[in-house]
Parts: sequence; C-alpha cells; structure tokens
Amino acid sequence: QGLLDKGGKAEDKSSPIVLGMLVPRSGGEAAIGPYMTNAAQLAVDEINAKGGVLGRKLELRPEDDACDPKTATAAANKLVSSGVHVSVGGYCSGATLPTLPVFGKANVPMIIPAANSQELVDQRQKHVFLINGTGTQQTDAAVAFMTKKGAKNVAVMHDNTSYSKDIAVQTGKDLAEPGGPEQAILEAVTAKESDYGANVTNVMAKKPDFIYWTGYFQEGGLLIRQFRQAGYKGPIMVADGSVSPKLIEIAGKADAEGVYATMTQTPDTLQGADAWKTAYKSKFGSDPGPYSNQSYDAVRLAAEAIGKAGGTDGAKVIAALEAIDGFQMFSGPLKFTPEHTLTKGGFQILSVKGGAFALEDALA
Amino acid sequence: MSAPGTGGASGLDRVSGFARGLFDSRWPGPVLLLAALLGPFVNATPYALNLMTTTAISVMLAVGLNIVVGYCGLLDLGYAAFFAVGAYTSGVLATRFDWPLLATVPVVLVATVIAGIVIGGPTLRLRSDYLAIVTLGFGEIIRITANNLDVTGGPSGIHGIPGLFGGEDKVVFYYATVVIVALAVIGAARLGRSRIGRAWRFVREDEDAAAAMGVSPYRVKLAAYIAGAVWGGLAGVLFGAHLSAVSPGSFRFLDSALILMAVVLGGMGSNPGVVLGAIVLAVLPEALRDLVDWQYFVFGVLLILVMLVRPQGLWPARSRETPQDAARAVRPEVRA
Amino acid sequence: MLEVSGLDVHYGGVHALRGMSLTVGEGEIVALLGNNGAGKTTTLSAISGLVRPSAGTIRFDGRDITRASPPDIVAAGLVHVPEGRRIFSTLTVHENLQLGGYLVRDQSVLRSRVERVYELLPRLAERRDQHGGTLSGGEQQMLAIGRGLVAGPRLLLLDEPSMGLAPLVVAAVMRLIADINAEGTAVLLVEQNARAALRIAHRGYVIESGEGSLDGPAGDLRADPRVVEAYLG
Amino acid sequence: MSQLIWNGLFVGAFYSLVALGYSMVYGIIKLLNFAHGDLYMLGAFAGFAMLGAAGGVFGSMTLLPLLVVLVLTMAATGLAGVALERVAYRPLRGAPRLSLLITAVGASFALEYGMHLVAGADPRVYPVRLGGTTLDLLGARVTVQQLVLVLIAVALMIVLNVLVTRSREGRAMRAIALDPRAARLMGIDVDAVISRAFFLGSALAGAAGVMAGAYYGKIDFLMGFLIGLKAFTAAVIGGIGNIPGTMLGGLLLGLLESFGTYWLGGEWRDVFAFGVLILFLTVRPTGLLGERVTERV
Amino acid sequence: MNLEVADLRLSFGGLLAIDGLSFGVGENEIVSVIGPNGAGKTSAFNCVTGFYRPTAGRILLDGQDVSGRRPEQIAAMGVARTFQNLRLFGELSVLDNVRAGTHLWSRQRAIDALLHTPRFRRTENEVTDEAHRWLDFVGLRGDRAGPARALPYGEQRRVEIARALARRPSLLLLDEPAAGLNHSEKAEMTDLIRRIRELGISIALIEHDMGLVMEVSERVVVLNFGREIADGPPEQVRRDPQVIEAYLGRDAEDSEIAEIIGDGHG
Ligand SMILES: Nc1ncnc2c1ncn2[C@@H]1O[C@H](COP(=O)(O)OP(=O)(O)OP(=O)(O)O)[C@@H](O)[C@H]1O
Ligand SMILES: Nc1ncnc2c1ncn2[C@@H]1O[C@H](COP(=O)(O)OP(=O)(O)OP(=O)(O)O)[C@@H](O)[C@H]1O
Ligand SMILES: [Mg+2]
Ligand SMILES: [Mg+2]
Repeated sequence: QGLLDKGGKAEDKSSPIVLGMLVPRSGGEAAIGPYMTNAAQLAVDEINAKGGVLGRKLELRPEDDACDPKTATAAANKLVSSGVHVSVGGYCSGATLPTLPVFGKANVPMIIPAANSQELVDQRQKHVFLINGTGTQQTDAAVAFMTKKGAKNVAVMHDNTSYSKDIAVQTGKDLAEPGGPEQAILEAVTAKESDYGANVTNVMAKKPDFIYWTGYFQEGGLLIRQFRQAGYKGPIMVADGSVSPKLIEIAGKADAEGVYATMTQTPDTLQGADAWKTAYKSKFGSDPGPYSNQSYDAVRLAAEAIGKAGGTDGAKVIAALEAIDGFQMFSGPLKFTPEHTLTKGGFQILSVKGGAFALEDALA
Repeated sequence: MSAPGTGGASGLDRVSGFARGLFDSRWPGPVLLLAALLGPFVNATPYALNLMTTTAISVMLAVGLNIVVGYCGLLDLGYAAFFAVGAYTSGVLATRFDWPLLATVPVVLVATVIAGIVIGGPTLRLRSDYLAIVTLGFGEIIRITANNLDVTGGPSGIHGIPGLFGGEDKVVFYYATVVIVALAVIGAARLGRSRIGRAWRFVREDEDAAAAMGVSPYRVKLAAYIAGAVWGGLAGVLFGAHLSAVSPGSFRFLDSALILMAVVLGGMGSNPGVVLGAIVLAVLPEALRDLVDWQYFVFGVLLILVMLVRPQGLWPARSRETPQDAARAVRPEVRA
Repeated sequence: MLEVSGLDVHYGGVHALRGMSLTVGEGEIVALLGNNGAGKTTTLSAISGLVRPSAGTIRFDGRDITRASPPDIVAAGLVHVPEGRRIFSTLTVHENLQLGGYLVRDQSVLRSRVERVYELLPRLAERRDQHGGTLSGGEQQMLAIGRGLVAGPRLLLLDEPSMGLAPLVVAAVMRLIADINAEGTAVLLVEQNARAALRIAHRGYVIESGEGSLDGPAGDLRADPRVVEAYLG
Repeated sequence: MSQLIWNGLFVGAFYSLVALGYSMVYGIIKLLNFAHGDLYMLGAFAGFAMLGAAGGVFGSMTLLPLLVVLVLTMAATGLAGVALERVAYRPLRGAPRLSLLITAVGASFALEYGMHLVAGADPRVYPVRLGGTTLDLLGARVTVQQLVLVLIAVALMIVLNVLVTRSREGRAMRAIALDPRAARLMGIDVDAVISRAFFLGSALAGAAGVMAGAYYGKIDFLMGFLIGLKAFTAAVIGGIGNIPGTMLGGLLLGLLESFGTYWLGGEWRDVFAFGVLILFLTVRPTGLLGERVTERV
Repeated sequence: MNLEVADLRLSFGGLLAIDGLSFGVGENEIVSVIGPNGAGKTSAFNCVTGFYRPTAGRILLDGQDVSGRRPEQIAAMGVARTFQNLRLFGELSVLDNVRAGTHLWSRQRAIDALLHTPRFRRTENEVTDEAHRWLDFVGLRGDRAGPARALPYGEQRRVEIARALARRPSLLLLDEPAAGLNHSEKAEMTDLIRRIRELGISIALIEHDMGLVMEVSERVVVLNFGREIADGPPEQVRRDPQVIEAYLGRDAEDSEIAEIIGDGHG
C-alpha cells in the first residue's frame, strides 16, 4: 500500500498464522539453513496435523538472510510487509541485530533459535527472546567439564565470527579465574579454509592438554583431523555449532572418536526422542543438524504462546512468552529470565562414540 | 581486437540511434528523481521502503566509485573500505559517545579523507594491476581490523544507531536519503564535467601525455581517490543509520566487487549508466528472491546475458560535446 | 596474385573505402599513394583481414580471402607490416623477430631467417636483447620490417616503412625492398615518400577519399602533373 | 621454525597451482577471472563424483585411482574452462576489459550456485582420503602424502613453465597481451591461444581441487572463493603473467600466512599478509619477478 | 624562453644513449635536432621534459636548473611537447584533447564545478574557445567532437600540436612532426611551424625530413651516438662532411636512392 492509504485491512481470522524465519540459504553459511527450516517445517506440520492453533493453520515463511546485514534487513522487512505474526529465525548474530528494530517496529515477537551473541541480550528489547543457551551458560558447562577432566592447559580456538568468538572469549575469562585450568592460547582461524596447519602449529607449540573449539562443524572437522595428524593425543571438545554428524564425517571416524561437545539436550541424548529423529529423517532424507532442535522448539513455542495469548497480537504474544513456565523443550522446561534468555542452558557434555554423538556427562 | 568495420546501417543501428537520442537527452535524471520521490506513494510497505533506501545508498556508492574507476581508471577492489570507515566512524561516535548522527558527518569527512590519503598516498604510483591488489588488501585489512577490535564491536559490530535526525520515521529517512544521494550524483556528474574531471580522464587515457600537459598524474589520482572516499564514507553514514547497525559482514570483498560491478554494468565513466547499474544490482537479487535456491544461479546467468547484449554497459559513456561546443569555431587570434 | 575489387569499408558511420580496386602481380612492387585519410591503411587492413569490408572481394592466388582471418591470410603468405610499427613493447627484439615467424614450423628455417634479418638490418643485431618498446623510433621501424620478413612472405604489405627513418636508412630500406622483391616477393607499398616509392615500384595507384583515382606504371605516374603537384613537389 | 616454513610451503603450493591459471589468463587478456576459483571447486566435485563412481573398481587402492582421477579431472575442468571462455568471455573481446569482470562474477555465481543446486550446501566428504604417515624432516612434521602432493604440484608447474616460456606458445601469449591486433598479423590465432591458456589454467585449478579434496577431505560449493582470491593475490605479487613469479608468489603468500599466524595470531594473519604485500609493492612496484618496464615516450 | 643543455649524459644499463651533449635554443629561435636513428634525439627531449632522469649534466630553462624535475613540473614552467609515437587521448574527443593543454592556466576550482558558479561557465567557455582556436590554427580537418583515434594519422599529428599550443608554451619541442606526411602536407607543416614561431614561441624540432629542416631552422644540431657532431646554420651543417657521412649520405636522398637501386624498372 502507498503512503496515502491509511489503515491496514482487518485481519482475516481464518487465514493461517504466519511464522517468518530468517536463515542463511546462500553464501558461506548456506549449509545451516536447511537444518533449521526443515525442523521448523516439521513442527509446523505436526501442529497443523493436530488442528493448528486456535483453529488456524500455521504457515512457515523462510527467507534467506545470507548472513549479511543488508540482505537480512531486506528479508525482515519483506516478512514484516507480508504480515508475519512471529519470527522464529535468526542464526548469524551480525545479520540478526539489524533485524531487531524492523520486527520491533512492526510489533512482531522474535523467538531466536540460534543466534546468541551477548549483544542481542544486552539490547533488552521487549520483543526478543533467545532460546539457545547463552554463551555464558555454555562456557560454564565447558569449563566445569575441563576442570573435571583435570585439564591444566587449555587451548581455546574460534573462527572470528561473533557466535564463536563470544564463547571463546568468555571461556578465556572463565579460565582466568583462579583455580581450575589455565588458558594456554586463544587462537583464531579463518572460516572456510581448508588448511589450518599454521594454527595447529601455533597451538601445539603451547603444549595444551585440552582443546576447545567454539566454531562450526566444517572447520571443526578439519581441525580435529589436522590436530590428530600433528600428533595431538589429548582431548578435544567442540561447542554446539559443531555438533553434527558431518563433523565426524569430515574428521574421519577414527580421529573423531572421543571428541567431546558442549551441547544443550538433543534428540541424541534425550530419552524417547528417537521418534523425532526418525520423523525428521523420513521427511527430509537426512539427519537433523545444528540448531534443528532449537528451530523445532521455536515453532512449538510460538504456537504455544499464540495459543495462550488467544490471538496473534504482538503485545499479547510477548506477554504470553514472558509468562511461560515449564513448557517442555529439548533443553528442558522453559522459563525466560528477565533478559529473555533461558534460565538454564541445559548444557551437557556429549562425546563421539562409535561414530555418533552420545551423552557423556549430564553435568547434573 | 575484433575488426571494428561493420556493414551498412542495419535495423540495430536505427534502434541504437533512437536509444542514443534517449541517452543523450537531459530528462532521464529528473525523471528518475521524480520516480524516487513518488515511489512511497505507490508502495510504502517497510519492504519497499527498505529496498528503495538501500538502492539509493548503492547508487551513492556506485557514483563515488565511478569517480575512481570510471573517470580516473583506477581499479579499486576494496571500495567497501571507505564505506566501512564512514559507517563505523559515525556509528561509534553515535552509539558510544551519543553524538547526534549529523554531528558525526564532519568527523566522517575528515576520517575518509585521511583514509583516502593513507591508502592512496603510498600506492597510487603503482601500475593498475598492483593497485587492484593493494586496494583489495586494504579492504580486507579494514574489515578484519573492525572484526578484531573492541571499539567496533568485534564480529557482531555496533547497533542501536539512531536515524539521521534521531529516530525519525522510515519515510522521512528515505526522503532525506534521496535528497542526499541526488546531490551526490549531481556533484559527481558536475565534477566529471569540469577541469578536474577532464584531468581524471586524461590520466586514465595516458598518464605520460597528461603529465606533458602539466597534469600531475599522482595528485589527480589522489584527488579522485579522496573524492571517492568521501562519497563512500557518506554513504556509509546513511547505511549505518538505515540499518541501525554496522558489522564487518557488510564490508566483505564481495561487497566491494558488487559496487564495482554496478559501475561496470552501468557503463564506466557514465553517471546515468552507473546509477542504472546500481539500481539493477540492488533490485535484481531481491526480485529473484522468491526463486530461493535458484536465485543466485539465475542472477549469475542474467549478469552474463546482460553483458553479452550490452558489452559497453547498459548506458555507456559517450563523448559529451554539446552541439554548441562542437560547432563553435573562432577565428584564430594570433598572440603577439 | 592479389586482386582487390570494389572494396567498401565502414567505420561506424564513416565510409572509409568506396569501391577500391587494385591488383598486384607476381613479383611486382606496387605503390599506393594518397593523402592523409585517403584510405591507404584501411585498404591494407582489409586485405590482411584486420578490418571487415562491407562489400567487395579480395582474392589471393585465386582464392577468395575476403572473410578469411588474419592467421589464415598470413599462412597463405600474405604479410602485413602495419602502420605505427606495433612492436611488442616488452618483448625483446629477438622475440619480436621470432614472433614474426610464428607460423614457421621448422625451427632451423626460422633461425636462418632471423639471422638473415640481422644481416640486413645490423642495428637490430646490436639491440637483440633490448625490449622492443625501448628502441628509438627508427629502430622500431626497422624491427617492424624485419619482423615481417621473418614470416617469409610471398606478398608483403608495407604501410609507410620509411616513416621516422633517417635519410641514409630510407635509402637502405628502399634498397632492401627492392632486394627482397628481386628474390621473388611481391610488395604492396604505401608510402608518403612518393618519390622514393615510385623509384622502386613497377606500378602505382593513387587513392583519394577511399577510391582509386589514378593508376599506371610508376614512370607514368612520376610524370603525371597531378602526382607531381600533390606528392612529389 | 621449520614447521612454520613447511606449513607455509604446503599451503603455498596449492595457492601457486591455482594462481598459475589465474596468472596465465590475467597475463593474456587482463581478465580478473573470478570464476577461476570455482573451477577449482568444480575439479574437487568432479573428482568426488568419479571416485564415488569408481569406488568398486579400484577397491582399496588409493594412490593409483587418485592419479587416474586427477588426470581425468584435469581434462574435464580444462574443457569447462574452455567452454567458460567461449560463452562468457570471448563474445566480449574488444569491450572494455572490466566488462569481463561482470561476466566473470556472473559465471562464478552460476558455477557456485549451480553446484549448490546439484550437490546442496552441505559439505561433502571425499571417499578416498590420504592418511598420514609422518616423517620428521629437519624438525618439521611432514606426511608422505603432503610430499607427494607438493611433488605433483611442482611437476605440473614445471611442465607448464616449460610449455609457456620456452616455446612459441608462450611468446604468442605475451604478444596477445601486449597487442592482440598485431598478434593476429603475426599469424597467431588469438582465440585458439586463449582457449589453450584457459584449458591449461583450468586443468591446473581442477588438479588442485582434487588434491585438496583428497587431502583435506571436505569439499563444498563455495570452497573456491577464498582460494581464488588468494590465487589472484599470489599471481599479482608474483609479477603478472610471469609463471615462475606466480609460483613464488603463491609460496610467499603461504609463508606470510604461516608466519603471520605465528607472530600475530590467526585473527591478524590476513592483516599481516596484506600489510607486508602492500609494503613490498610500494618498494618493488613490479611484483616479485615482474619485469621492470621503462615505457618510453 | 631559452633552453640550455649542458654536458647531458644518459645511460640505460651499459648503453650510453646520450654522451655529453650540449646545445641551446635561444629566445624565439627554431633549432632542429637531427641525427641517425638511435642517436639520442628523442632521449634528449625526454630528459628536457622530465620523462627521463639524466645520469649527469644540467638542463637550464631561462637560466634555472630543472634537471630531475618531473614532467608536470617542467610543463608548468612553460614547456610543451609532442611525441614521436603519437600520444593522444584516443577515446576522448578531439576538443577534449586540446582542452588538456589548458589545464595549467585555466583557473577553475572543484567548488566552482560543484556549484556551477559564473566562474565555472566562464572558464569552460574560455577553454572550449581556446581549443577551437588552436584547432583552427593548425588547420584541423575532421570531426572535433568525435574520438581522436578516428582521425587519420596526419590529422592526429595536428591535434597533438594544437594540444601543445593550448598549453600556451614559451618553448615547444616537436618530435618528428612531419613523419607520415606527404609532400603537400609537409609544406603545410612548414608553414605551421613558422606561424608558431611568429607567436613568439621558441621551438626545438626533431625531424628527418631535410627539406623541412633546411627551410625552417635557424640552427641545426646534429647528434651521433649521443654526441654532438655539428651545430650551426642549416647550410653549413648540410655541407659538413661528418654529417653527410653519418646521416645524409653522399648526396640528398633522391638521387641517392636512384643511384643505389638504379632506375632499372618503373
Ligand atoms: N578506427 C577508426 N574509426 C573511425 N574512423 C576511422 C578509423 N580508422 C580510420 N578511420 C577513417 O577512415 C579514413 C581512412 O583512414 P586511413 O587510416 O585508411 O587513411 P590513410 O590513407 O592510411 O591515411 P594516413 O596517411 O594518415 O595514414 C579516414 O577518414 C579516417 O578518419
Ligand atoms: N628505456 C631505454 N632502455 C634502453 N635503451 C634505450 C631506452 N630508451 C632509448 N634507448 C636507446 O637509446 C638510443 C637513443 O634512442 P632515441 O630514441 O633517443 O633515438 P632517436 O635519436 O630519437 O632515434 P630515432 O630517430 O630513430 O627516433 C637508442 O639506441 C635506443 O635503443
Ligand atoms: Mg595510414
Ligand atoms: Mg626519436
């Protein structure tokens, strides 16, 4: 509508409820997009099969943000213009940040499944909810486990993206606390390369007895392999962005064996979640991957909140989200903190056993 | 390389004759401006406004880069560096020190001029191929530095940048942008048609011959570089204000390449062409967005096709002698 | 051996050649004279395939080469030494000469031809390893001619070979052309130095505004008052 | 120290191999062939497909099938390069040289996202992987496979160098670069020579792609982008169009990265590498082995 | 303006292109520089105009030492030149080419252009008028609005001279202005050079066409192997046995050729 047309059309109460989802589908992070949209679609289909929400169907509208702020803003505006009710996307923090005011202005609540940069939290925007564990929660789990394993000298590695660097820097801060292990080195790699020999050499020179990789699975797989080739025999741990079967494939089964991961609860570790995995696999022909479960939960949470709010009005949905207590998700029962983050990340430690991730330590 | 000789006047010639008439006329500029001003009356959804605003900013970038590449013939593969300097300078001042955005503009001007001198100063004597790699390197250096430093907010960048006048409506911002960009386009065009603009083209065509006429290639190139930097920096201010956030992800090599492509696609050295090129390159990917996975494949194929059809660019630069200028014949006045 | 008839060439809107015709017989030197912009260079370029004529035919040894590509034409033995020398500036003199014999497969033939050029134009031998672009104007002109000779042409098109040459060298080059001709190479010679050209040529053409206006044996042309006035003085 | 050098040289060998094609093409038609890195990607995927298809035939052998696949891939990517030139570059001969930039970027997008359509965005893992028997070479950990790869790379480069600099082909390439019209007058079939240059360059990129796939294991549709950029950098600092220079340029870049990582840490590596290159170019404005040309007036 | 070149030396690697050359061009004088190919004439011009940095020696313009300055600085002192291998801005219009000459004296600032001040309009008109004036002066035939590369060679030569004149130089260096011109065109060039001198401009001229050299020069300097072998009025130089030996040949060109190749055919 043009500038002079005032007032929108009254909403049709029988039309579907639209969930917008910004994920990267092109560019360097394109591999992630399908994992997230597939899982979200799975949730939408399941809810619709049960009759939808408030008698209305759900509709998922994914858009490519290419992990690029400009493209993300355009996509967010497109979603807003097409009248989405809730946003359930957000993967790259740098691309998600500029979309906050876009959704905020249109009064669209955002349930962010993956992006978890501290910046998103610090903004304390009323309409923004993060359902991925925050970096701090993850690093707490990571450092607890390192301590438990008796690590003395930890190499922390990241890939210079905001997600990864946040966790790495936070881990460094935690390690700086007296007692517990020391940080041997904070090493950054460049994402999307193949050869990390120089980084490996750098790290090896510091003789670490524990390595924590906070980036994604593609580089993670290569790093594991290259560390093993360089003769590193100690434990390697990866953060949740690396928890994917592809990590094991890229590193090679032998080299990946025994690798730890900090991860929220996943279908792999939850009792009775096999059905979910099977459903996903039968529908999309591949295993779920990074942020599949969070995306799935984001849709379910959105449906729950809209149901509780009795409609799609943004303010009411936000209130309903704030009021949620005990909604069951992969990461455990949900209640938002005042910052709109998870109370407890629900992080556990997984490890690769026989070529697949399995629960190692629930860190109860 | 291929033979320039062609057959007699063909149908194509007649069509291009018409096109030439269109291209040489004076009205496309005002018409385009009018369209830009009327746009929101047709469609003022956030999406349309956003697209129009980013397009306008791309136009400003392309016109700025055209000064460097089109007028002066300096291949710049890292133009996003200046864009970044502008966006970060104003963004940091506005968010960390709570300056009003307009107040940051003078600082941005100084910063971009300095950036232009720092980058161009030591390198403009290099041959163009090497200049290309140097600019590419500087583009990467600026981006990585922004990514690594804390003042710039690291990889997630800075956010919460107010609008131009402090949180104005998106429509107001759009109109402000259109006005600024229009002035920038006119400014660039006027520079192109002046003494300095001619000097840029002389240097582009033949540095030695230009030097023999007293044109200092180095200074002239530096001037082009600085002008380009200022245009890019100001566009950066608009960009930051528009997105409310600035992060290193906006200043990748690919972004520099896209601005360069706007210049080439439109027609190097031709202001209307470059404006057109920027519009096409900003709108096309969005127009193809609904093709989802086919989007960039089709985009790539279209780029090739467009160039095959118009190898000189959409709206190539022409000798711009006006009929009056071309005809004026004065008797030689012999000086004593 | 070369028959050009009714050649028309356009550059965009400029009609540079209008029905130009000429012939060069086996073993002949034919001079092509004309004012600036008359279309001499264009004629040669059309023959060697650099410029596509819009009408007319070019036959070489009876074969139609009107639309043939320059490499094919060179392979047929028709070599063009272009206006403005067009030396490969960052290649050495020696490499420039070798390139002249690009189509000569037999390395020993190539080598002996290059050596022959060094003998004919000793200045080039002195400058063997210098970059072509750093030669003096006259040296470049010698190189351009030498480069053309290495190809072993049966018909040589020369565009203003005396340009930029010192008087002594002009004489030497003219003698050189006559010598090659004596060995059986036909020559189509565009020259501003009409006097010299008509001395060594057997026949000549005068071209005006893209059309042949006069032709005949060189001796007749030298005596023709119109030629004398415009080109000999 | 020797480990740093070896790391740098190993990575640098890949850069060189890819850079050579870049350099040849850039050397002749001054084209920033943005699609060159994507030919590397194409090679990696072609090798992937062939190895997958041939899995049964060769059984458990690794090196022999890999060599066969390497040669076949080189032929395939070489032809792809020729086709690319034919479709996207040749029709623009005579247009401003930057016009080709657009078709190059277009071709790059088409190749990348074409592969995205065919193979998806998820990375693929090579069926054959070069494992690692490590040797100690002057204090550096070196695997036999690395040595073999470097040897293959060096061999390919030497062959190319001989082909291009010692022959009329190389002279023809340089002549075309300087003055294509005059080159035609020498009897050089400009189109054919350019096609051959594309074939060679693309084949080398394809070889590098297969080798990278087999060694690192992971391939994806965007894997060519960064290395394309690095290759361009290497080609330029080597001295444009200069084959040995380009090889050195690739190795130098690899070393700079290796030492940059060591001295300043991974996040400043590229700043260091580019910073040194820029400084280097300001003192030696013609690249490593580029000829110092005094153009006369 | 007068030019004084003293003991100029220039070497490229081992090659001595200029080897202790001294010559001068006086106020409003036409001096021709002749010599065999590769004698160092163009190199000497390149030194004077700053394109080559002399290895040794001094170059004085009106008594001021300018050796080692850059081309644009020399141009700023009032020296203009043409090039042996034409160096026009091929893609630019003929008028623009000549406007290049006005760069140094046209008083226009970027701000004038941005705001289109009256000064901008005035200077632009002035520059265009000047360009036309010099094109008329050199007698250009052909399209002034079209790109320079489309002109025939001879016309391009004129444009180059017009461009140099638009610089309003006090000293003009012409490198083989008559190369590639036929007889009648050479006559026009002779006339043009004379008319330029009448404007009060000193001229240094490299030329292989002896007819032209003899007709216009006050003095002729002859180089061989980078050294001066003669310097004097044309008639005297022409008869100098050294010059004949090194450059002219035993007699003037025409009969020379006739003698060498005989009037065998034609
Ligand atoms: N590339 C071009 N574009 C447009 N017009 C051209 C081009 N080349 C030549 N012409 C025109 O074609 C006509 C013939 O030019 P050509 O170069 O053949 O003349 P010429 O006889 O060789 O002259 P000269 O003695 O100056 O070398 C001229 O009017 C010229 O302006
Ligand atoms: N940059 C350079 N590098 C090496 N040698 C050079 C360079 N420039 C000129 N020369 C050599 O210096 C000598 C003098 O050249 P110059 O151009 O001055 O001669 P010239 O007298 O103008 O001759 P011409 O009448 O043929 O134009 C030539 O032998 C040339 O090869
Ligand atoms: Mg000619
Ligand atoms: Mg000379």
